[in-house]
Amino acid sequence: MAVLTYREALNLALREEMRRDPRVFVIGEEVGLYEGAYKVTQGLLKEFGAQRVVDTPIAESGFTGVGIGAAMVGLRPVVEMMTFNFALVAVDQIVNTAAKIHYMSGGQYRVPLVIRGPGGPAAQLGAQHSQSMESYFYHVPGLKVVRPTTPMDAKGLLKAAIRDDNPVIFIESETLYNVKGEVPEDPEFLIPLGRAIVRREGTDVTLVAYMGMMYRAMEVAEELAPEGISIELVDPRTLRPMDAETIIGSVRKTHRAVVVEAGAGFAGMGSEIASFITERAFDDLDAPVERVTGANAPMPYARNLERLKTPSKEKIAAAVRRVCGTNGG
Amino acid sequence: MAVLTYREALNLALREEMRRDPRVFVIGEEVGLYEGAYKVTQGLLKEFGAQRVVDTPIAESGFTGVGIGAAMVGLRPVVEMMTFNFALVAVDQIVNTAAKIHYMSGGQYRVPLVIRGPGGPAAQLGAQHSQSMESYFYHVPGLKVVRPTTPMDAKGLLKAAIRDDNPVIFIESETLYNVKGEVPEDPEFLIPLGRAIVRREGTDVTLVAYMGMMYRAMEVAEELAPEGISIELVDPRTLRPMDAETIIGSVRKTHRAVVVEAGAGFAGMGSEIASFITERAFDDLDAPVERVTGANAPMPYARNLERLKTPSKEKIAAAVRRVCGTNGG
Amino acid sequence: MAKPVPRESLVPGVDAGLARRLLGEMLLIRRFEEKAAEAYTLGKIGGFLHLYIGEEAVAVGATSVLRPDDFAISAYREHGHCLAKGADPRRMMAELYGRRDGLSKGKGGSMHLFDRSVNFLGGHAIVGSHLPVAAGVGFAIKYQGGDQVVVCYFGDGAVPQGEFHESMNLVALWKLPVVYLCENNRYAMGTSTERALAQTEIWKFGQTYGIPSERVDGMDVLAVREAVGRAVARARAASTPALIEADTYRFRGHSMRDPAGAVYRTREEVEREKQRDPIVLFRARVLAAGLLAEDDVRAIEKDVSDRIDEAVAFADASPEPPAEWLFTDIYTDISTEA
Amino acid sequence: MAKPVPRESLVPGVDAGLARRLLGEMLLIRRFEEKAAEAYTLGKIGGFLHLYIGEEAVAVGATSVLRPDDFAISAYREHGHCLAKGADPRRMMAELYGRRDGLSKGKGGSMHLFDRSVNFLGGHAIVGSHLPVAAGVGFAIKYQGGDQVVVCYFGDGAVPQGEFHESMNLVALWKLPVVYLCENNRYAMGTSTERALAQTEIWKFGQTYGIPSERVDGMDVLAVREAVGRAVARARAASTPALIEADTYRFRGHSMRDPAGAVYRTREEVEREKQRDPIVLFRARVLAAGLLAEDDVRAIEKDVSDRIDEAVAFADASPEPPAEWLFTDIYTDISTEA
Ligand SMILES: Cc1ncc(C[n+]2csc(CCOP(=O)(O)OP(=O)(O)O)c2C)c(N)n1
Ligand SMILES: Cc1ncc(C[n+]2csc(CCOP(=O)(O)OP(=O)(O)O)c2C)c(N)n1
Ligand SMILES: [Mg+2]
Ligand SMILES: [Mg+2]
Repeated sequence: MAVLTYREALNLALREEMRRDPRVFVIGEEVGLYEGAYKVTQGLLKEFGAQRVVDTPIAESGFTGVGIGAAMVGLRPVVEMMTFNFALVAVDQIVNTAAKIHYMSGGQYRVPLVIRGPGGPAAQLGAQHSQSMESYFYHVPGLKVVRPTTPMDAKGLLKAAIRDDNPVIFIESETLYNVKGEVPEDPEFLIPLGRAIVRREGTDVTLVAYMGMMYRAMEVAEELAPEGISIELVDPRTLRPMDAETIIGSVRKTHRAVVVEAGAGFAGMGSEIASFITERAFDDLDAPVERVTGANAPMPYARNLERLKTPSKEKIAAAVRRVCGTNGG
Repeated sequence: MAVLTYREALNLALREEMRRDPRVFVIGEEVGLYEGAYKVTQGLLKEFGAQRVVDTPIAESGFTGVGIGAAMVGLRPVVEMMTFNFALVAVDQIVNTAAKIHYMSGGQYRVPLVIRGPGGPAAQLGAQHSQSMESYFYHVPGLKVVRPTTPMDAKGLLKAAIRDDNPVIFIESETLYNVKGEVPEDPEFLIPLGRAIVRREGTDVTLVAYMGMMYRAMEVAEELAPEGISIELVDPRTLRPMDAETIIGSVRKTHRAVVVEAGAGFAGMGSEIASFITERAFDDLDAPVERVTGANAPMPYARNLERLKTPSKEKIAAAVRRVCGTNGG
Repeated sequence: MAKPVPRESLVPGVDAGLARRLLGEMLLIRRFEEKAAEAYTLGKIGGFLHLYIGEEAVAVGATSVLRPDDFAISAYREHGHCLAKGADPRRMMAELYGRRDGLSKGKGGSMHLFDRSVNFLGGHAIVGSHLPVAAGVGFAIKYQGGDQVVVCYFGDGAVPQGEFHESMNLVALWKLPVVYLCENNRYAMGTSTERALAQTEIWKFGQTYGIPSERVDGMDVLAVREAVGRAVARARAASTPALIEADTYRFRGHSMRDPAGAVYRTREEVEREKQRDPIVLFRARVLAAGLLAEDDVRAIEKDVSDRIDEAVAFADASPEPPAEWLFTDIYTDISTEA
Repeated sequence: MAKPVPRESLVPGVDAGLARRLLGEMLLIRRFEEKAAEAYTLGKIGGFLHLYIGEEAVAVGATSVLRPDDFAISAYREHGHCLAKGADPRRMMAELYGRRDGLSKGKGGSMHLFDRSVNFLGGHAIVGSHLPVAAGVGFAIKYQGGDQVVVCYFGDGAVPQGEFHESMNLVALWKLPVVYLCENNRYAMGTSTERALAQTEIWKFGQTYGIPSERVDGMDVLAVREAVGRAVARARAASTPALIEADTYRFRGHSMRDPAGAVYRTREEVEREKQRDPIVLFRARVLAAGLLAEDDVRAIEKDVSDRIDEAVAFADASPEPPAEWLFTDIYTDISTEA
């Protein structure tokens, strides 16, 4: 194991897969000469050359389409969205073309494509640059959607995504790029898509979270332990396909669940997770599943308002106490 | 009251609002000379002229942006999407511009814009032309999202949408355009956005549905009545803002709920509705809320597969029986 | 950047074999679609059905200069392009019927024909969306060091869409072997090019990007063959993209739901354009040139008609796809609801 | 379709008042941003901060031919455009600080400046997205029978985006009074125009659509004034759109997070371009022409510097927005979480 930043883990995954498979190439804005707006592709141009590390004009729909076409005829493109906010101009390509070619062609064509880049709340970037973007994708049959929380996951899941024969939406986070963690050096280390992970065992309540919210949840778990509340932390890692079994399994044990999500709560990922928990573990539940979500507002620029937009530790802790019945609520 | 088709009701709403307010204009592909791909704008060019009934090239992002700009400086555009499937190429304009201008400008600018057109399952139009499109919009703060089920709603809600000062996504249905129903002739008949309606009173179970699924639910309600199951039908009408109160009120009475949705179920509208019912009426519920949703698959072309994609009456009835405990399930 | 190519009255460089092939393929497309229209009326085909009748010379002329390992991609009016590329009419008709033996197992339908065995990349129904995809195919060819080309058919209606511009820029900037072939039939549904484009000479858009661009008579199968031939040769040799505007016309409505199309164009215009019927013209030319005899033409007609009858019989006999197939082919590795 | 306008060495048609105004406004923008950069370093401004330093002649020259009731709209490098249009530097600085008295109550930030009182329509940070919005403003002007115009500023980086093309086509097709003003500073972040565009002479794109198009020296405030003046006059009189490419350069990095910008351009290039500093050049010209004296210039400098100090003091004194404002201005009629 090496200790790497999340950014370095992604970079290593790209490097290893590009070394292993000449069909893999990287394409997007500023990925080459500039080495990535967030430096995830640092050093790739030097190692692999301009044919495999392709700088593009600002034309997300165009170069996403290029990725799809290239994938249809045998390459394995990794398209970088400088941030996923900009993927909205390419959403038609992703939803109507990438996600549907395999089905519409009756299985004749495959689209082994990864679209990756940061998404989610950033630091004072305002309404257009600081959005939780997964909601545009996880509803769509034909797409896989990954949200890797740790450096280890970043590496293992990105490598699995690149080897996957389906279009994979891989959404990182600006605020996690500098997070450090242990990362296996084995170039065959993969984390299969579609498997959740229990990050912390506990007995009283299952807390489901990913990305920045998982880190916040970890702190809450530590802080509430002295109060005698034992929190089990489950990270779905892949939002589609969703590993409902692992989450349900945890809830059957703890009998309580809180789902945390950075994005706006109305009809977000938390709605789905809360729904399937309730449906499938209704008789095991001692309290209704609670959702703690981002405010239903665009992201404001002002620092104080921005802070209010995303779930705080206090809010998460309050929800945990409520489902545990230790606080009137 | 006149008996009109859903299409005629929409047409009348447009006509009345255009007569009332010279700032209202209609813009989109084939809305003028061709009188609408689905004839919703029939006769408008003749009555209001080419300045107010504007045919566009195929450039959804472009003409949606035109609508936004015009709305910012005082007009009240009604943008037609020939079908909402094509709105995906304009989703950035809708989400990043229309929905956020009011907030980002601190309330200085308003975007009184309606984007309307059919969406949802159509008849053998395949994967790219037959999708439930509301999921791209109802998650977005700043947008209002309407799905009008009946001719009366079509008229009253469209008029309210046009008079609303916010961007409103108004998704009709190809399969409902010929449905007939009573429609008030009063040109001041409006149905406020954000209010659900109880379409049928019942005592045993609340069935939440809209559009084609509401019609299917009505049949199920009739068919199960002889079995002694009394179904209350609630139609949200506006998905954002959602009238949770009316739905919760019904569930508190019936103690059971089934949510029906035509679109793919994973993280769909039904997830949100099931979630808030469970959260807010947990102690009133005698059974977990059931979701009956479209299959998690792209829409297939073949008639038999297409039929399987969308919830059947049998599936809805089975869910109702399950929550009522009249059928082992 | 050549001027419109003048119509020729002779058939230089065409031998009897080629004449037979070009005529046969155009006829195959025409008869296939006439039968499809019938089947639509009988309710055997559902959804939208967009006929290519009148435009056959474009697909046939263009494909005649392609190798089997070259690629083609199109929009939703693609029966002609798919047949010309070599797809089996039986499996195509079965697809239109939504049957198990269709090219896409009945899941795609008329607008989404794909045939991997002949490098036909679909059948795309969001206007403009397949233009960047074609650029990606060109990118892959160059990346892999191949000498194939990809022909991308699209309508005049795609030109005002942003992806047209993005694609032109990318293929020109990166020098990709993509031949963009615009079938300018003067209407996008009911909107004439005059009402949609500030510049109606579509080939001129290519010039700004430095893309070799020209206009060609799309009713003349040999003229199309020559123009596309030039473009394909350049693309194969030097990875040079091209934009070709084929001046053509659809004789039918936009789809079977717009049979007359009389609101946005006059009956006289349609009748006048029908005088340019590419099949009638080409048949007359090869007969006049003595390349084929009346008997040869009859034999071709007979052969085509037999193949189409077979296609219809095949489609009729093919069962519906099994229910489980709703959930297959969503992912390559998961075949239950996910 | 004019040729690039040659640089002039005199100041014909400029009186002392105008010279004072143009110089003062360019200086105001320059000093505003220098202070903003300082505040950013101090952590008083967060997020992205994109400086316009070096490009001031474009905003000032263009705005100098506009009426107050004309409109302007821009991307995220818009401090200059917003100030030139007449916004209060105090409220602008407060917005950058994220404070209650900011133009957008602190909710917008540097990338999303809006000022309705001076018809400044924002502040849009999705590259290319505001070009169609500008077309809509032009549409509304024409619809209402007004004679205003809208100037739409955008970077070279927006040109390869599809919405550039869609917008050019729509304004040309419908003849809308929109002046598209491309600030070609040769880079989109680290990507030079050569690496992004098959056609680097951006003004030429306008020609295909029949839009009067020209290139102008964007470091020469009078040249910009003249070119935009011509375009605005045409737009006002005959609703004619325009595409103007201003040849300019950003002296700083793309944003405060890219301070050097040395990977993608050389130090020599930056130094050479700094010789074209529009403020230095214009000051020298008006002094040489005897329009202003050194004392006048000093007085202008002093006045500007006072106004900026005031702006900073104002921003510093303004409180954070109250917590409830998270939920206001999402909708016009609902001010709780919905
Ligand atoms: C993005 C998008 N907008 C609208 C439509 C609806 N539509 C289908 S075909 C068509 C006309 C296209 O015309 P053209 O490209 O000229 O092709 P033709 O039908 O003439 O072959 C339109 C508007 C669509 N499929 N996709
Ligand atoms: C659609 C989109 N893609 C990418 C970005 C990220 N981005 C922000 S600014 C920029 C460069 C734009 O360059 P240009 O238009 O030339 O403006 P300049 O910064 O030179 O003023 C990029 C790529 C974005 N904001 N929007
Ligand atoms: Mg056409
Ligand atoms: Mg630039």
